Amino acid sequence: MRFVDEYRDAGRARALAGRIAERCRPGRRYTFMEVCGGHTHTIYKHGLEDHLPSEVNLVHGPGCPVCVIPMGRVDDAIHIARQPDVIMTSFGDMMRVPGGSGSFLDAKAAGADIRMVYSPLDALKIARANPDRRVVFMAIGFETTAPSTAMTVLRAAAEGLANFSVFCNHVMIIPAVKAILDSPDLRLDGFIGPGHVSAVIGCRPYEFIARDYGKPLVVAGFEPLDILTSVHMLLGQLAEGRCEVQNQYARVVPWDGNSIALSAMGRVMRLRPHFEWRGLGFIAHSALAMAGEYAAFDAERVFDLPGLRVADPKSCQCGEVLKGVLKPWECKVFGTACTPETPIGTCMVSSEGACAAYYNFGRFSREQMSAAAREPREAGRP
Amino acid sequence: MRFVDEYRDAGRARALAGRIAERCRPGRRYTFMEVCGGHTHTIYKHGLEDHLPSEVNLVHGPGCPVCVIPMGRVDDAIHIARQPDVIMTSFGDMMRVPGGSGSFLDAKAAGADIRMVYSPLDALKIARANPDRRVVFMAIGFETTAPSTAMTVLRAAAEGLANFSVFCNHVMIIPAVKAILDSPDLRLDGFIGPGHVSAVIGCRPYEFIARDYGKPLVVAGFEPLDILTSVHMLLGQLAEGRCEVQNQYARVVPWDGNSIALSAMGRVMRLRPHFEWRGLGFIAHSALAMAGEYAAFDAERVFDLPGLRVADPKSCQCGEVLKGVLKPWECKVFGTACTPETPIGTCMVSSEGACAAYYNFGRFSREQMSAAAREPREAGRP
Amino acid sequence: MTREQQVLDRIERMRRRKPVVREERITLAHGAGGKATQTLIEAVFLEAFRNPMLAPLDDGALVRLGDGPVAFTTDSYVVSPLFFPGGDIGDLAVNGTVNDLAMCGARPVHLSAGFILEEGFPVADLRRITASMAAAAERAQVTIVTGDTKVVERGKADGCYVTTAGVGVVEQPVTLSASGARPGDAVIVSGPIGAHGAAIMLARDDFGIEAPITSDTAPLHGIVAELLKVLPRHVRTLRDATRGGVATVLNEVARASEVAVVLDEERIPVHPEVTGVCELLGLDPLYVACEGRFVAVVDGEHAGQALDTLRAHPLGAEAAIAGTVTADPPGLVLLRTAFGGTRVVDVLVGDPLPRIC
Amino acid sequence: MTREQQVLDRIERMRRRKPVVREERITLAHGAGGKATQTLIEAVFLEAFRNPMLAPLDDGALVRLGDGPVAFTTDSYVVSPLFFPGGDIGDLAVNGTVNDLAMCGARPVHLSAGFILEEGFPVADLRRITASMAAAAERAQVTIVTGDTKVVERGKADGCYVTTAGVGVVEQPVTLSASGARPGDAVIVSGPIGAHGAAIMLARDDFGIEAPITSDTAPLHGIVAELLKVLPRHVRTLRDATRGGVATVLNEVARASEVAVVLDEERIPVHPEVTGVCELLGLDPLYVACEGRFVAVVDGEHAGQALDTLRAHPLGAEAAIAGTVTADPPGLVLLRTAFGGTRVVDVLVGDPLPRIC
Amino acid sequence: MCLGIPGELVEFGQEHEDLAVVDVSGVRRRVNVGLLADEGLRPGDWVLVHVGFALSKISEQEAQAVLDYLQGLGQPYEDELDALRGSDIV
Amino acid sequence: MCLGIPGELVEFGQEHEDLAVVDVSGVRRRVNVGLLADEGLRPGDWVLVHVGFALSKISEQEAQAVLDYLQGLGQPYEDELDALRGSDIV
Ligand code: SF4
Ligand code: SF4
Ligand SMILES: [Mg+2]
Ligand SMILES: [Mg+2]
Ligand SMILES: [Mg+2]
Ligand SMILES: [Mg+2]
Ligand SMILES: [Mg+2]
Ligand SMILES: [Mg+2]
Ligand SMILES: [Mg+2]
Ligand SMILES: [Mg+2]
Ligand SMILES: [Mg+2]
Ligand SMILES: [Mg+2]
Repeated sequence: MRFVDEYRDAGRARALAGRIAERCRPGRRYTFMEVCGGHTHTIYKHGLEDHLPSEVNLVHGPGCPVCVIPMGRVDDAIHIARQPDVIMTSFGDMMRVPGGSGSFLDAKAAGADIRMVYSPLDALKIARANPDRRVVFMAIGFETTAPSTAMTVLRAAAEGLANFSVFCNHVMIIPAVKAILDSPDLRLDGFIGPGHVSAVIGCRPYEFIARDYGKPLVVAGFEPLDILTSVHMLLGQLAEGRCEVQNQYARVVPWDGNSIALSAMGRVMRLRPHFEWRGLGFIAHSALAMAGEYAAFDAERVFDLPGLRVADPKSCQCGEVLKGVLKPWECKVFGTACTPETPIGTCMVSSEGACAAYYNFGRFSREQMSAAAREPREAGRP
Repeated sequence: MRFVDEYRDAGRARALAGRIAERCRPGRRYTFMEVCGGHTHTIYKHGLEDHLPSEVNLVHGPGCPVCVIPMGRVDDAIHIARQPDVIMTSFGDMMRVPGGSGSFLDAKAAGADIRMVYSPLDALKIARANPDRRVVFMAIGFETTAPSTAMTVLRAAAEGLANFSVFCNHVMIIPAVKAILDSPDLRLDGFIGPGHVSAVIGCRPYEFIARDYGKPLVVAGFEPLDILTSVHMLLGQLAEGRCEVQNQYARVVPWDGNSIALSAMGRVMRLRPHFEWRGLGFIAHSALAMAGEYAAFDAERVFDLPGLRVADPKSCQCGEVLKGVLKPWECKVFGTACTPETPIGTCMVSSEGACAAYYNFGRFSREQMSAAAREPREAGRP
Repeated sequence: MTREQQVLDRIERMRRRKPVVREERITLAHGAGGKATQTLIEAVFLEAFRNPMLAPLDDGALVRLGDGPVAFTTDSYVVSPLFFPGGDIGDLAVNGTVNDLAMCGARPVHLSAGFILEEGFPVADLRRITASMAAAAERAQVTIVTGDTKVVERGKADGCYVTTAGVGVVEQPVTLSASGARPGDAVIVSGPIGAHGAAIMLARDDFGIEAPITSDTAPLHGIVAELLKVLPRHVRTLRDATRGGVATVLNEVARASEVAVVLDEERIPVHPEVTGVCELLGLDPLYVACEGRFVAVVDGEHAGQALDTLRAHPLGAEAAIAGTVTADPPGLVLLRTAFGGTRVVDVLVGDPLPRIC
Repeated sequence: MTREQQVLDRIERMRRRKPVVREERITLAHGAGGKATQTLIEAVFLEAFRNPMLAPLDDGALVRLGDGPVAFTTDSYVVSPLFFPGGDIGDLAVNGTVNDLAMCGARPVHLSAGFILEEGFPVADLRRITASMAAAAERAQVTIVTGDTKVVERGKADGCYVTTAGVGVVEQPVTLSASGARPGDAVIVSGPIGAHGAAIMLARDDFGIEAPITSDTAPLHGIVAELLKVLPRHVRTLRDATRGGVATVLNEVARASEVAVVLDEERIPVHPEVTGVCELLGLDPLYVACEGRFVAVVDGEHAGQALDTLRAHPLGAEAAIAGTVTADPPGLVLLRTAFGGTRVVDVLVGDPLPRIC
Repeated sequence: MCLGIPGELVEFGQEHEDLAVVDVSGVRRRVNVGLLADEGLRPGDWVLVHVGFALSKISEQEAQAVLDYLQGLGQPYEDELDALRGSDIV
Repeated sequence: MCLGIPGELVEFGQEHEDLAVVDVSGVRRRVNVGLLADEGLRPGDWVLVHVGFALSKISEQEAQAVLDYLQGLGQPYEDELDALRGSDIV
């Protein structure tokens, strides 16, 4: 595949790994946070850590929209889905996210009409095909996804579709990163910046991180070589005493972002004064609601919602994992009470959640896995 | 079973058969019409003709409500059933009755929500349980059934049920009998009167038959001995030169009928100026519609109906069968093109239709069947 | 020959013609076990799969596997409701397949079980069903050795459908077939008929009727083994009287054997409550399904011995000789009514009782 | 031992504990072939029916009937849509059961077929399905010898469900089982994976994706027979990689054999269009179903011979040695990624593709 | 269609006055007795049931009259009948 | 969630101007290109697809730049790589 396979080449990775190792000061520990869950997924899926020297430590950030949705919002969505004339539409990732009493999957099994869609436009298609039903799109995602929701609402408005609305849970990455930077218990050397969010917002919004907090940030692509390259670039900044925002992913990310996307978001949505993030608590100006002009498409106004806040389970340490303070396996319930089949925290649900990625792909220590992968290779070969 | 088994006794039947044979003048042919399809069913189901001498010839009348419903009314009912929010309810007998383009069963297979009920009250129950659907009861039947429909509508009105209506196809037996009496091609010696219709209308309405047409009539019960007894009574009147209305079924039929039933019908329904009977054509004042006061429960007003008249298939001779002019097997398509699986005429649908009863139960000549039933009895017995 | 007789002969010729499915769409009648089902099976399934083992359309197929003859059968169970007085879909699915093997003269040995579950189906109900399958399997001395599970979206099933298949060994040489009946044979019914269908109908509660009727579902391999032990060479045909009831089974026999079956209404065992339900709903018990009763056609001279053998078994205590086989009129079932008349007992048309098994 | 290692060991102990169904209701995940399916099967079905023939949970059961060993299996087919590029529910139902028998080392001989039809289903579609079953049966040299038909009300099925069961004879003594893999063995995949699941997904048209992908449904008895003829004693395990894909099958092997399976991402054959679909939808081809591919675990020393044999057969032209078996870590499947890393390939959680078979 | 079945009234309904329960050979069904409001129905009475309504109260006396009429006709045959019945027992 | 896939624009839609078709390894999907209205897209251009929308036009030049950067870093290893690749062919 073009723009994919080139960035998954093992030879190039090995070469780069050598350069990375060379850039590490022996004995020093470099801790970088990959903000985006997509990066977490890539890291584990490709076994990227096998190419990193032990000095480099990647911690997983809050950039998984499924992982940060609070239980109360899931309950509200299920409440909507349970209305007899409603078809709830949602990305597949949301299906297993637990609210205070069960997930979409449970609600579906109990009779709610909840359908997976690939695109918000598919939800619109369902709305057109079912004029006697109310079709709701469960909108989640960062700035990457919010423009698609906005474009969909604009189209619904243009068509005068009366039976479509959006339950808006879009969140914004900058306030979350800022919250992490303000958190006292964190020690980070730099950030791997979210590539696809940046395709929308560009690179400028990160400048305060380098300027005010003194942390370098490299906006990175999602192929494993992109991430390795970004690590190499971060180590380069540290080695040379620079502290900048760099764009490793320039093939996709314009420095100034996508102005059409930003203006669509601006028209259809407005900033919420504050929004709860699972594990991180309330963060000011960190999420989007539907703008007043599009109230007819706002599920929060179309439906009466319970709107209850549900406290996270006591045993859940997602907050610490999302802030990179704990490694997934350091959570007390990881892999025992909390597994992908029976997630307690949301980080265990999405394949981009740090806990799920670690559980599914990386559950064995690197040493043990590499040993296993090495040992019999030649034995069984003809 | 009380009031049932006593009237199915083979010994009593054989004794009575002897008395019947004694009352026949050798060589004379006695032709009696059993007006009611229930009688037709009994005759075939119990093999009653085995007890009748060859002089007595029973012909089957128009008293099967399923058999006389014209195709256009079936089409109208299917049109209603096809409306997306409608639940059509119907007695099982109606399910296979062909209209101009298929039956209820076909419409159901194609997606209409059509449900079998045992009682019109069950349709009411369905209406209560489905407030967001329009529930229609396909009302068919003679005066036996019309009071039940009327009582059901009165209850719906009392409850203020807004989603229930009746597609009224109730017909009346007296105009049909009169049409048969006026038909030039008929030669009858007397009537076996419909017992359950008479439980409602009583025996007086038949008096004109004896008085004006000179034909005796015996209102008969539905067990085989009831019918045999009625034949005996008719032969008695003929032998003695009497011509009266007699009530063989006095255990159920009061001479004056059921006044509550008659008044319920009178309140809820009104006479139609004329109504089409399948095979018999239009008969004046022969059917009931919903009265204006109950228009809200009248499916003919609630729904827009095509109301098209559909001509009977050319090959169909149901009219002649219903008038007793032809025996079922004398119809050219009987048993070949027209069978219970593929009925052309309605007499082949209901188990009370003459053609279906004959096809299902009596398809072999009496002689052949009796021979078969006699021959091996002792052989196989231990 | 009279004109009436000519007409009747013409009709019989029609009825023997190759069956044709006229409908464009499947209706409930195609699953009711009567004429429409037979037509569908012959015109679609038999036509497509035509082979000598399938052709007899018996309860199961006799096949050779390695050395010996093996019986092989399957049935899907879609009964509604899933739980009913006297049983549930689980023991029904085990007993039904055990019985089809028994009707082939085989000793049922192993069963497979395929489950189609509807999203949202309570796991507790599934446990209840599997427990009752396990109990039924133990009672019938068969092992469920392989299986499969599928889940379909809500609204694409009715809770739980079960398909069992079974294999059994044929240990003594018997020739059982619907085509084996001969004039002079006796027709034995193994017990009171119609209880299963009536129980399901009441359990469905569509008609507001209540009666103390429980399903007759039971494994018949034991009683059949007794019968075949005593009369290995004199039993012609065994059929469990499931969908379509005794009437349908006997029509199959009459047609396949080209004989007439003459039943005696008074000798057909029916429990009074079943009669009551049938009267109320205008049904004929001869068409109502059993799930633990069978019809045996037995050499007339050994009918008494057969009856004694059956009555000695708990499942056959009310067995009865219900009729006889005659040569004419071939292909028909006749009934001597209690009233002293005679009538045809035809194959079921339509579907009086949806989803009884 | 590090703290991380202690945590990981504790987790492995958890994973080996007796499975428990926690859900109150069946969800689509219970039918997806992954973890939830395994848990349901072990905690409900195996628990209720417990017996030594069922316990291995192989593709079919090996039973003794009369003299010889016989393989017996069943599967229900609920695929949506019923017709898809490369096949339909009919040939799928025949091939699937033929393949499960082949995976037991048996020669498939006879099939049964149970149909659950939805009221309103077009008879023409049923004819099309039965014709394709007949053609598939002929191709696989099996006979459909017995069957059953049920009809359910509209809205209680999805057109047509088919359950096939099959019996086959085991003609040469082979010991095939998921528990037979040993360190040093080679893992062979018989051809490019994931085409069936991808074809179904596209045919369903939920995602607006189009690609020239056809289902790989095919009968595997022939190619398997070739392999077993050449290497009767060196093939340890055969599994068709259906629901849950190659990943799930290999997890079953790793767990049952208490070995590790180490796959080599670059050696796993996947057609580029299948890769494209997976990339677009965020799926992993290792979990996407095949219906005409199998995984063979073969003695490492004979892996080359096995590969040559498979490649000589039209259905194995693209067969590949995709990995090896090692002793540690027992019960796990690992993948050497094309990128040069290593990761765990776990059992599927959830249901990415509803109703592929 | 005009199917009517005799049943014995065994209970009057709680829900509303028109509801009663009839027994037919041990089988029970709820019926509406509104059409027989004038008859002063009591448990033990028999009624004719049609599509869920009691249509008529059955007169035991009239029922017996028919049987008596038949009895009168059939006397000469009674002995023969008894003989026949005897032979029917298996 | 932020999954984005590179695809080649192969066709512009008939239905409305924002519709186009992308090809990913021979797999085609309709995407909305409304967010790239300013880019003067043409068939043959590559875009990043996210939830049915083209989010960004991919720059070949920038893509090559990364590879060149890696190439520069990796030169000493190239010979070893070739050897390794050779040994991988079965
Ligand atoms: S293991 Fe579960 S509860 Fe703990 S941090 Fe991870 S997702 Fe949250
Ligand atoms: S055979 Fe058919 S068409 Fe002819 S009279 Fe009878 S029902 Fe009518
Ligand atoms: Mg059977
Ligand atoms: Mg059968
Ligand atoms: Mg069977
Ligand atoms: Mg059966
Ligand atoms: Mg299976
Ligand atoms: Mg398999
Ligand atoms: Mg299997
Ligand atoms: Mg199987
Ligand atoms: Mg299988
Ligand atoms: Mg069957």
